[in-house]
Amino acid sequence: MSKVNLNVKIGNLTLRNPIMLASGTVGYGNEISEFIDLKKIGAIVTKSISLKPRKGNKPQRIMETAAGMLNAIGLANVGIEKFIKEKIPFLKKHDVPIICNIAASTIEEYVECVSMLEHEDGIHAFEINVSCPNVKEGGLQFGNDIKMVGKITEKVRANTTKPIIIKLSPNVSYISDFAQAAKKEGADAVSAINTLVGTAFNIKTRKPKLYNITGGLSGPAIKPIALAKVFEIHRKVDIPIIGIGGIMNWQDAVEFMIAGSSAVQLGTVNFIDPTAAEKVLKGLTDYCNENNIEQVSSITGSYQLD
Amino acid sequence: MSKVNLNVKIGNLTLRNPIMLASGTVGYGNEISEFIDLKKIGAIVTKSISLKPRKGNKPQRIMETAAGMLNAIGLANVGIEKFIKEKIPFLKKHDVPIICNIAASTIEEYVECVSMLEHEDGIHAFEINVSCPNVKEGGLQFGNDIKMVGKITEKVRANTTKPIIIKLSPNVSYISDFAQAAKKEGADAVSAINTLVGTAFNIKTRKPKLYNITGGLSGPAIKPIALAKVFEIHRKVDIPIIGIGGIMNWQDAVEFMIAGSSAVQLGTVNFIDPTAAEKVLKGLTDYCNENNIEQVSSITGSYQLD
Amino acid sequence: MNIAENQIDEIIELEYNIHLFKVISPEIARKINPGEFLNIRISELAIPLFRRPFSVCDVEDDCYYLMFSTMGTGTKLLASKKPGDFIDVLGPLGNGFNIVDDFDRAIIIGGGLGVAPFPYLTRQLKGKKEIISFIGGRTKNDVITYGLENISVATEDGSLGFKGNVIELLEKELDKTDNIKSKIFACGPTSMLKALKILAEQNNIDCEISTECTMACGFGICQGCPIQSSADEDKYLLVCKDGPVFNSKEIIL
Amino acid sequence: MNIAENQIDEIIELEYNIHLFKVISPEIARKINPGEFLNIRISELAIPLFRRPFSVCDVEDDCYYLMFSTMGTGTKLLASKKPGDFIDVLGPLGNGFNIVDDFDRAIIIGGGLGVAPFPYLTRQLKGKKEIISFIGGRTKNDVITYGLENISVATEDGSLGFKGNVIELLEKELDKTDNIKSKIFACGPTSMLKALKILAEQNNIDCEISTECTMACGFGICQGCPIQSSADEDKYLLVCKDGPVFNSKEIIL
Ligand SMILES: Cc1cc2nc3c(=O)[nH]c(=O)nc-3n(C[C@H](O)[C@H](O)[C@H](O)COP(=O)(O)OP(=O)(O)OC[C@H]3O[C@@H](n4cnc5c(N)ncnc54)[C@H](O)[C@@H]3O)c2cc1C
Ligand SMILES: Cc1cc2nc3c(=O)[nH]c(=O)nc-3n(C[C@H](O)[C@H](O)[C@H](O)COP(=O)(O)OP(=O)(O)OC[C@H]3O[C@@H](n4cnc5c(N)ncnc54)[C@H](O)[C@@H]3O)c2cc1C
Ligand SMILES: Cc1cc2nc3c(=O)[nH]c(=O)nc-3n(C[C@H](O)[C@H](O)[C@H](O)COP(=O)(O)O)c2cc1C
Ligand SMILES: Cc1cc2nc3c(=O)[nH]c(=O)nc-3n(C[C@H](O)[C@H](O)[C@H](O)COP(=O)(O)O)c2cc1C
Ligand code: FES
Ligand code: FES
Repeated sequence: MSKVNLNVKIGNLTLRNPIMLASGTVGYGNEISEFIDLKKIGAIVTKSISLKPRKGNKPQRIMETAAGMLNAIGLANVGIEKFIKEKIPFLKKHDVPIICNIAASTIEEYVECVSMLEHEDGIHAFEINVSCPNVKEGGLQFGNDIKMVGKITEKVRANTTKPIIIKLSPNVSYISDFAQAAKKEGADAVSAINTLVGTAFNIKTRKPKLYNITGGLSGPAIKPIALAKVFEIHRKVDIPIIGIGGIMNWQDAVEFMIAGSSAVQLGTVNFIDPTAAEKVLKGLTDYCNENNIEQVSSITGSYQLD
Repeated sequence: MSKVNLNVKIGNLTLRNPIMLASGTVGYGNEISEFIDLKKIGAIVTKSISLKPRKGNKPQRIMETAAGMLNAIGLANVGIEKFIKEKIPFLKKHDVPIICNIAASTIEEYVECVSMLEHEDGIHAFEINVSCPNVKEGGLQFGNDIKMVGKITEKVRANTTKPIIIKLSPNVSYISDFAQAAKKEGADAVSAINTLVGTAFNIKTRKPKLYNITGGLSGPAIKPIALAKVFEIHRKVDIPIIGIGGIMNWQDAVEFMIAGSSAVQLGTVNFIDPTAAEKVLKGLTDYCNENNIEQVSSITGSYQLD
Repeated sequence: MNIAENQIDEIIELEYNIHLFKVISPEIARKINPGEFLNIRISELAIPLFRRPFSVCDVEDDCYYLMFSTMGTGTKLLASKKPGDFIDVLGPLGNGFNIVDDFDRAIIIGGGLGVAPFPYLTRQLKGKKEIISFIGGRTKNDVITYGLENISVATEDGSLGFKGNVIELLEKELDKTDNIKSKIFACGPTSMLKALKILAEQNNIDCEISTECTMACGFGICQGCPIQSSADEDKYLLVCKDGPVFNSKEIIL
Repeated sequence: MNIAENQIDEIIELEYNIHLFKVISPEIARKINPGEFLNIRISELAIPLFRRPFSVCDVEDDCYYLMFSTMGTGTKLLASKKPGDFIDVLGPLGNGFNIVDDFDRAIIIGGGLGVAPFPYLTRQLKGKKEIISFIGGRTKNDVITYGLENISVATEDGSLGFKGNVIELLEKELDKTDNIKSKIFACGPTSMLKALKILAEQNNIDCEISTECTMACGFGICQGCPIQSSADEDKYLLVCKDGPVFNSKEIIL
């Protein structure tokens, strides 16, 4: 059986394989490292880091929906200083590329965060979260405003030489327009998708089930939507795409690559099966071997529309 | 036990109860009338009618997803003439208010359809479908263009005295802006939501699973998203809302009403359980009785945000 | 058509992981005809969301039989049911085989699990018409002969009977046929039905085929199961309502 | 913590629809402490999506016990399992009760199914400490006394024991207590825990409570289970990782 080349290039970033762990779904890698060997994973994307620590929203923060979940964590995180001091050293030990996801409520804050991390050699790339649906400032105000997405990209680009990935909101009419804006301003790649805005009410109390009222929908329920967004970007914009949304197994990962993803991220599945990433990687490798695929990257965008 | 008043007013339209059957999920009422007593239902919304008959898309037209389905029927319908001649007489026999859903690829076509039906006394209202994701012309080009939605509403309004309901696309950043545009041009109500754009690929053949490539996602998977859209419109725009999306049982119907819906439509559930509408109506009535709710309409928008 | 909870009376395990459910329902047993089907809701939860269609395999007194193997989520869950459990059944649905026609010999053709409707058809024809059955599969493990009569077998790998596909076998046998008025009843993979349609029409034999496709509703309201009409280019027929059994001349495969 | 398929050895049905599963796992039986929990994936399908958390109810040799009643989708599916079936178990998780402290009397307080962790705690304390158990429920059908010792009962409708809630009962009994150094171990509805927290702190009794909330991961990666720290206004603790057992002074309910 021939050896598959699992490397993927995402702009200037080369990863040993296309399986990444999504922001906010593995914290800073600590707990999940008891279940999987981080050395084998393509990259780990940190929980969104903001300049100052954030306590996050009050409970109820999460709930289950049909084949999905709503979350309104509210970007709870330790803040950038503690991240540098405490979290990076741990991750460096594990020999896994770290992509630092950054959230902010002003352009200046994004820039400041990036600048503070620019010389941290443990950080391989930035994923700029312009699309968190669960915070009052920044979040969707940014993610749904194409000019703002362009401007954030431009300013971040001006302040780092590391690869930049813009994480796009799916809560828009044409996500490819946003990918185009990101590309134009120098982004190396886009991640698609973040969660979709959703809500739920308790019919006894008539109160929202989440303290934040609305939350972000993730999990298998959103997979068809995420695939359509990835496909739309792939058809319209020439930029590497990291596919995210409802991936539960290797078949889903392959489907996202066929639809146009250069790499994929696993999110919600980590909560259900923290060993999923290794299983997906094995399944993908076997798929390549069985189908005589020498370069995993050749699957990207290989859809057949006749 | 007190008798609940189930009547709801949707602009100029009064319905005996808020449970309606959604467009495209019960054809023209024929088959479903073998399972439920149409006399008991609030209203039936016809499959989208277009000026000329449409054959619809080639198969594969439907597929199952996690707690949802993708469809790309492509507005297969008998065309307006045959609808008038063959379908209206049947529905009139059943004593159920008919809301005629209209799809078109030009503004003129909408106007022509409405004019042809204006004097059909069997038709109680029009639902204007500006949001079908599965056709090349019209569909999302309209539904995602706020000016177009305004213009269509304006022209239709000028040509009918019957109530007009605009069926909105969820594939937009802020659905309330579209509701506002519809209201401004004289719509009596909005329906939310139509299906979300989704897709799926066969990982063996790498072909799309649907002939149309993308389809519309419906069913329980989309319920949280639909609820958030209804809630957004209710908070921002003063217009009656007909809630749609993933309703499977009476609890879901109540949740949609709490979130801001004056009435609801059942879609995908009709395929799984064609008796669902009667069950939902019974459950809703019992809920009112048990909670001493005298007017079902008082549930609308009764969320408690403290 | 009707919706009801039907109780499973008995489960019979055939060779090669084929399950046979004997289900109690005097209503369905009385009404259903060979080639018609039932649409079964396998779980109360939203996965699997759609009902799953199954042919009536046979009828005996107040019971009907279902025959299936595990393909995916739905059939796996169904296979975990026990005697005494209830299943949520919608039916009878669709149009079955037309056996009141004027013919003297029934040629039954089944590929793989496509044999499912034929035990019941065989029961109804037995003693009235001559029956010949041609059963095909990839290997001998795909050949199901339960409830059939006068069987010739074809396997693609030659592990049982004729080596080749079942239509090639039929063609070989057809050359020898006499003047007895025959009618073909077939069910199986679309590739098989396509080849058969050509053969039947070339030889001018009346041919009814049972088609398959993904279904949501099973009774004509979702428009999810179109099949091209050969009479009218602008028209799709619905597999669930106009079929699943069609005369081969009615449709384009 | 670890993920494994554990086999159900035996199922015991207690009164009032309480199920007791005896599950084989030498690893978990060896490692787990009273108050710790297991997060169980009940179906391979995406409904229910989340694992469901259950306290370890007891441990015997190579087996542990789970105690539950059917609340919704997950517990209903779990209740349909049979001896011999496997369940997908993640654990042991969380921090349990601290019993190495200096105390002589354990006051155990359980409301409804909140008694679940206490058979195991009782087993570990028996013979070493004095044990008094106060068990409450809405009616007598909610009172579960399995595996407990020295029990006083309170029901809100008075159908068994003291009429009132279990904290009122405790308060009444506390007045009578002597100078024996006591520690409270409690689990039950949040309203009960709130009242208890006040009572314990007023009476200066050390008090550990096991809290409950919706969980996705159960091991600290989703941040879905925050509970307010009383030491630091800007800090949430995580029920799954820092708890589920907390000293009542650590948290604000
Ligand atoms: C009118 C009609 C009558 C039928 N009668 C029978 C019957 O009597 N016995 C029986 O076993 N089946 C019958 N089928 C097929 C049966 O409905 C499917 O096997 C079933 O829906 C599969 O459900 P699942 O959830 O197990 O598989 P899914 O999870 O839906 O699919 C799993 C995999 O199997 C493939 N698959 C699904 N259905 C088929 C199929 N029909 N043929 C080949 N591959 C398939 C899918 O593409 C997928 O790869 C009939 C179908 C129709 C339309
Ligand atoms: C650390 C921890 C330990 C636990 N130990 C046990 C145990 O040993 N035995 C046991 O039976 N349960 C225990 N639980 C609770 C158990 O996890 C829930 O009962 C279970 O998740 C319900 O799942 P479901 O799918 O059946 O219900 P769902 O479908 O999730 O919920 C159905 C209904 O029940 C309500 N509900 C859900 N959970 C609870 C609850 N805990 N209390 C009151 N109402 C609820 C929901 O609001 C909903 O209305 C524990 C929970 C935690 C956090
Ligand atoms: C609990 C939770 C927390 C999340 N936090 C973040 C976050 O901090 N930053 C971010 O960019 N995305 C965050 N996400 C979004 C995920 O990274 C991912 O885009 C989304 O969940 C869709 O993927 P999935 O369906 O595989 O979960 C979070 C998702 C969940 C479920
Ligand atoms: C098979 C199918 C066909 C549909 N056809 C139409 C249509 O012709 N016109 C329309 O406005 N909506 C159509 N819809 C959308 C539904 O009316 C409804 O808005 C959507 O399915 C969401 O509701 P649900 O989740 O309850 O199905 C269709 C939906 C399905 C599933
Ligand atoms: S399956 Fe719904 S119309 Fe045929
Ligand atoms: S349940 Fe995930 S962090 Fe506690």
